[in-house]
Amino acid sequence: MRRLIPLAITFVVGTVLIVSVFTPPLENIERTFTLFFDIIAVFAFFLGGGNLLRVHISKLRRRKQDWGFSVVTIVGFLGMLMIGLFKLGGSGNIAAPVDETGSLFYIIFDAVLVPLQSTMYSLLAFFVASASYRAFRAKNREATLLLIAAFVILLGRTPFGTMVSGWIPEWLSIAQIPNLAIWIMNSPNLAGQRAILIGIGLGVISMSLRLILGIERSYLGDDNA
Amino acid sequence: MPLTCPTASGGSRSIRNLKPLQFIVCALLVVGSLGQVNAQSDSTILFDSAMNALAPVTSLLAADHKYDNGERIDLSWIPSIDDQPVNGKITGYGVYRLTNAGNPALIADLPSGSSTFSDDNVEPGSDYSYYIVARSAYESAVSVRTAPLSPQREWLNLNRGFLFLIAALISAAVIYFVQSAKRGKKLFVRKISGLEAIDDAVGRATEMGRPVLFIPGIHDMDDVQTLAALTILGRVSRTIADYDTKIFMPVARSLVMTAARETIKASYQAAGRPDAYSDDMVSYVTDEQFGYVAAVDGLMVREKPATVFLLGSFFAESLILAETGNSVGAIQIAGTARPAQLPFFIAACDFTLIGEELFAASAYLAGEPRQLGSLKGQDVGKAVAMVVIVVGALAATLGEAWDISFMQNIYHWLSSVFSSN
Amino acid sequence: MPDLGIVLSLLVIGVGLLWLLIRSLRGQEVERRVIFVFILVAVAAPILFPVTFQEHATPVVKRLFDFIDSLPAGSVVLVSLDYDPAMAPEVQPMTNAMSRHCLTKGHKIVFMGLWATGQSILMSTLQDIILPDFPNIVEGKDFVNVGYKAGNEGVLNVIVTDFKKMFPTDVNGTPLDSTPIMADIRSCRDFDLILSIGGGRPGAKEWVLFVGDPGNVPIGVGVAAVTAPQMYPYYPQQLVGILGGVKGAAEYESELAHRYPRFAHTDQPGLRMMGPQTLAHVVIMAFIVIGNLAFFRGKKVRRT
Amino acid sequence: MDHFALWLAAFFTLGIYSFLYKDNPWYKLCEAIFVGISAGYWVVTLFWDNFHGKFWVHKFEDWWLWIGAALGVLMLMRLFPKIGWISRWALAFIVGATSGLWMMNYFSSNIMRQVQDAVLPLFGTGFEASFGAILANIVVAVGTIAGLVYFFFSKEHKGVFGGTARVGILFLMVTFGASFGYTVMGRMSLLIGRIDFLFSDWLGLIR
Repeated sequence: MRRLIPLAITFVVGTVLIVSVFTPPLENIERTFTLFFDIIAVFAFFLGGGNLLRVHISKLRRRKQDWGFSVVTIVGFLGMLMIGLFKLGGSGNIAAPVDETGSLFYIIFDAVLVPLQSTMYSLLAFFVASASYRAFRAKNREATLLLIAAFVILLGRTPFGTMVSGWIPEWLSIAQIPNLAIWIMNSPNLAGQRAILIGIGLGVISMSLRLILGIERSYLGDDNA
Repeated sequence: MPLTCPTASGGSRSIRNLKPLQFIVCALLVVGSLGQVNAQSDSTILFDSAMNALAPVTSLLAADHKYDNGERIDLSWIPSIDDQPVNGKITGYGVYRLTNAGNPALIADLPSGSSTFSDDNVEPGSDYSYYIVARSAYESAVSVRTAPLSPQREWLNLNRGFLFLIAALISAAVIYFVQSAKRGKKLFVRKISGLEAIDDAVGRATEMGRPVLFIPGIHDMDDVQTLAALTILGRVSRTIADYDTKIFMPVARSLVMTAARETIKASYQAAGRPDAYSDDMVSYVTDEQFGYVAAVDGLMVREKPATVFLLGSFFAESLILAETGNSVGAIQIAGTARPAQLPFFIAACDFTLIGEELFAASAYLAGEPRQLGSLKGQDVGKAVAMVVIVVGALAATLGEAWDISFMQNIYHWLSSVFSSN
Repeated sequence: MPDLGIVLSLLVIGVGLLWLLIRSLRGQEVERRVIFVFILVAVAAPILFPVTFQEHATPVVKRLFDFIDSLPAGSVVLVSLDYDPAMAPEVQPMTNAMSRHCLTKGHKIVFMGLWATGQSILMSTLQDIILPDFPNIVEGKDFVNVGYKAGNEGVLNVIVTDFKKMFPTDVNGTPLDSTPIMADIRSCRDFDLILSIGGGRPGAKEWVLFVGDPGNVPIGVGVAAVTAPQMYPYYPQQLVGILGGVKGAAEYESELAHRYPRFAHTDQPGLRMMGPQTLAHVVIMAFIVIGNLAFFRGKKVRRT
Repeated sequence: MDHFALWLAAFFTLGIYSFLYKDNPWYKLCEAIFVGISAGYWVVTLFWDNFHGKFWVHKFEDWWLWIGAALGVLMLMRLFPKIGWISRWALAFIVGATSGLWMMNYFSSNIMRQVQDAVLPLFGTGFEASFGAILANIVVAVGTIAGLVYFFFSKEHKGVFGGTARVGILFLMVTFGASFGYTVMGRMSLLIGRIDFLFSDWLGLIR
């Protein structure tokens, strides 16, 4: 029973959603189920947030290495929670959206989260460089093509692309680096993307069917027995 | 939709592109064609418009919106001929509705130039009748009323017939091969090197006495890629349980945390070591994309995992995570169905599951006939897609280049079949 | 002084790369942190000591430039700023350059935005760019700012047939019907050109699908580099032109400065950012070359 | 206040960048603040948007929303080990909904749409296409087919089939190389933005 009911739920819910695509009276069920999901996610947050607190409090209790930082996390989490749930330090209007401009919640978001987000994001610039240094080596045929394509595009995005290939005559303008870069983006790149997208579509269909039909049930605690 | 004018060649062209003389001819043609459509009611008013009175809209049609839940009626009409882009008199149109032959009510104000309207505030079982009032600055002109109409609820959306047929075909292929594999038919599945490497990668972590790190992407359970990651987690954690390796799994969503715990616990039970499982293997960090990345980067540097799995839905963080993992010397197996992030995984990881391979992975790892059968079903879908592309492109090329109508028909038919979605 | 600075930084980078090359050829791998330092210097130096490179407008940019240039004076252009402060460094230069171009040609501009987080940008664009450069233009007559409306694609769906239904007044509360620019504008179809600048959703793609195609209005877009490849399929049928990333902005700026010398000395953030951008690209390409030389060298050594 | 925010932003920016050298207490502090505050931010946002906005406000007129809430409560049963297994019902609902929903979505956008786009006249109508366009069309068609062949699972990559699959992987490699090269530029602008902030807004070195 413990296994049968979840499998039945998955089967029924999945089938209804597939059928709804072809049945106008069921069209809105997709929206309803998405709403359910959003509501379940809020409840799940008790588990997630609770886990976050538990992990850091136990670090603090046992005075594990770096427990001081756990205090910072706990204070930050609970502080933000209080400010947001009780709408502290805003216009005092309880009906106003929690993130209205000028509210304490918004100010903290702006002063703390925005710089942290954009800096973390900008780390990519460094990692893009280190990855290309390591990965773009002509080890074999595949790697060589990867390298050449990346190099042409890189060159095409700088003024040097025009400089290096400016001598190529007009009738062979396709070979000028900036044009070549655009051609690669629009032709072989498009072909590769399309093959990947079609493959993904088929992969999703097959996996969804396995889940809905209960062939794949590893997530339910059944090792395909 | 721009106002169009029938032309001698049978096509129609936008009224804006017409020269004055053409315009007069066009206007006459419109009048003529209207006369044919709606001769009894409108002809007098129409010809009056050549003098001074404001012309109403003509050919007003109300039709049930096809293949819906009976919630919509579509109206279409030919705008008043006083509705011109240059020096037009019309300022706008009012749409009036009578419900069950009651009093008329204004339901919409439309700008000049409009020629269609969808009323989606109707319900099956009631009758609706419409008329339209064309307004100028000084006067207004009322159109004829449409006959009472009740919107229909359809149970099947036939517009999506081909979508249904093709989906059914592919699904049937998957189910057929699952069944035939179940009956013992042997199936060949090619090697997927990223998946072959999993055992070694976990073994390596065991030997080195270092943990395995599993990242299931940053999306919630409402993304299929997260589901794929969890099905793979089911297989990987089984190996981990057998080898008695340590796994840790920071996640960005509470629901994923719950599901992952369930999955790992089940694997440990199946391996006969339920006591070795602990909820601490999976922990929630934060929903915030880069906050999560900051924490995982820190964890990687401090815990130095021997093996890192990056499977699921990734965005900009893909490369940040993969490069940090690389810097601590971990073997990395990555996979995502987000084409924009694949290049970064290819560049920075040891093995990458490209798109479809991510979804096929758990079936492949299970090695069980029924699961492998579904992979073969998927290949049927690929074959269908390839045949359609080849046949379609050939037909299109021959048809359009040499003007062969038979080929053109095939091309247009295929196009229409695949646009039904 | 700036010249000396940039020469010095280039020298540092050049000598550093040479040192790396020699090391690599001897078979020593380069540490990640060294690469990080190079990137930092390559980006920071040209910001401190600005360098600009010559830019030539590529056809996708040139076509948009020429289109704006050939519109008769008095044409009405809708400029939609669909981005937030985080994305602004990349696309704000496009807004500046194209707005300047339009106003110089005597076109009228209607500014709007689809992003809640971009409202402050609309204001600052007007305060910092329009007013200082064009002291003689009059609000309501030469430009109007209708602000932001919530609803994403929904907004577009409405304004394609009725602009004033969504935007009855400008940001100051002045009814649009009373402004000379908007008197004759009923819907998006009445604009002579629509420019959408942004890089996320809703943005350029939605403008094409919800306004450009159904309304048959010419549309030009300026988008972040990451989004640009997705826009190419719409060019040239559905789009007049595309400015992609900082490079697109830089090309437009240089074309503008070339045709209208009065702009040669205004701030050109696109061209300014091309310096660090280009240098970083060159450094990355140099790393790729060095990596490969070292790799082949290593292979040869192993073989002999 | 503005001044404080400026210094705070600079403090965070440099703290995160310090990680590039190595892990250190400054980074750990930034990380702890980031995790704590952002997790709080998300609980609050989820609470107001999803719980309050989508459930609480409509709790009387839309009775079926209570089903969602009930499933949410089932999820919480995990907290009680004895009846923890009930939470699987909610999980099963989510798995079913996600697979059902996305199966058809992916089918129409990834398969139908892409196949439709791939079917086109290679030479244009009446040979009107330019040489470059024809070449591009052929390359796209061949590349798509070869790429699909690479993904075949149930056939060994041998002979002609294997050759085509190898061509397919070459196309994929060009795709990945090109996308990588293209994004480098956008990534650099982010760093330029941060450094610009440090130099001009914070230190005031430029203008």
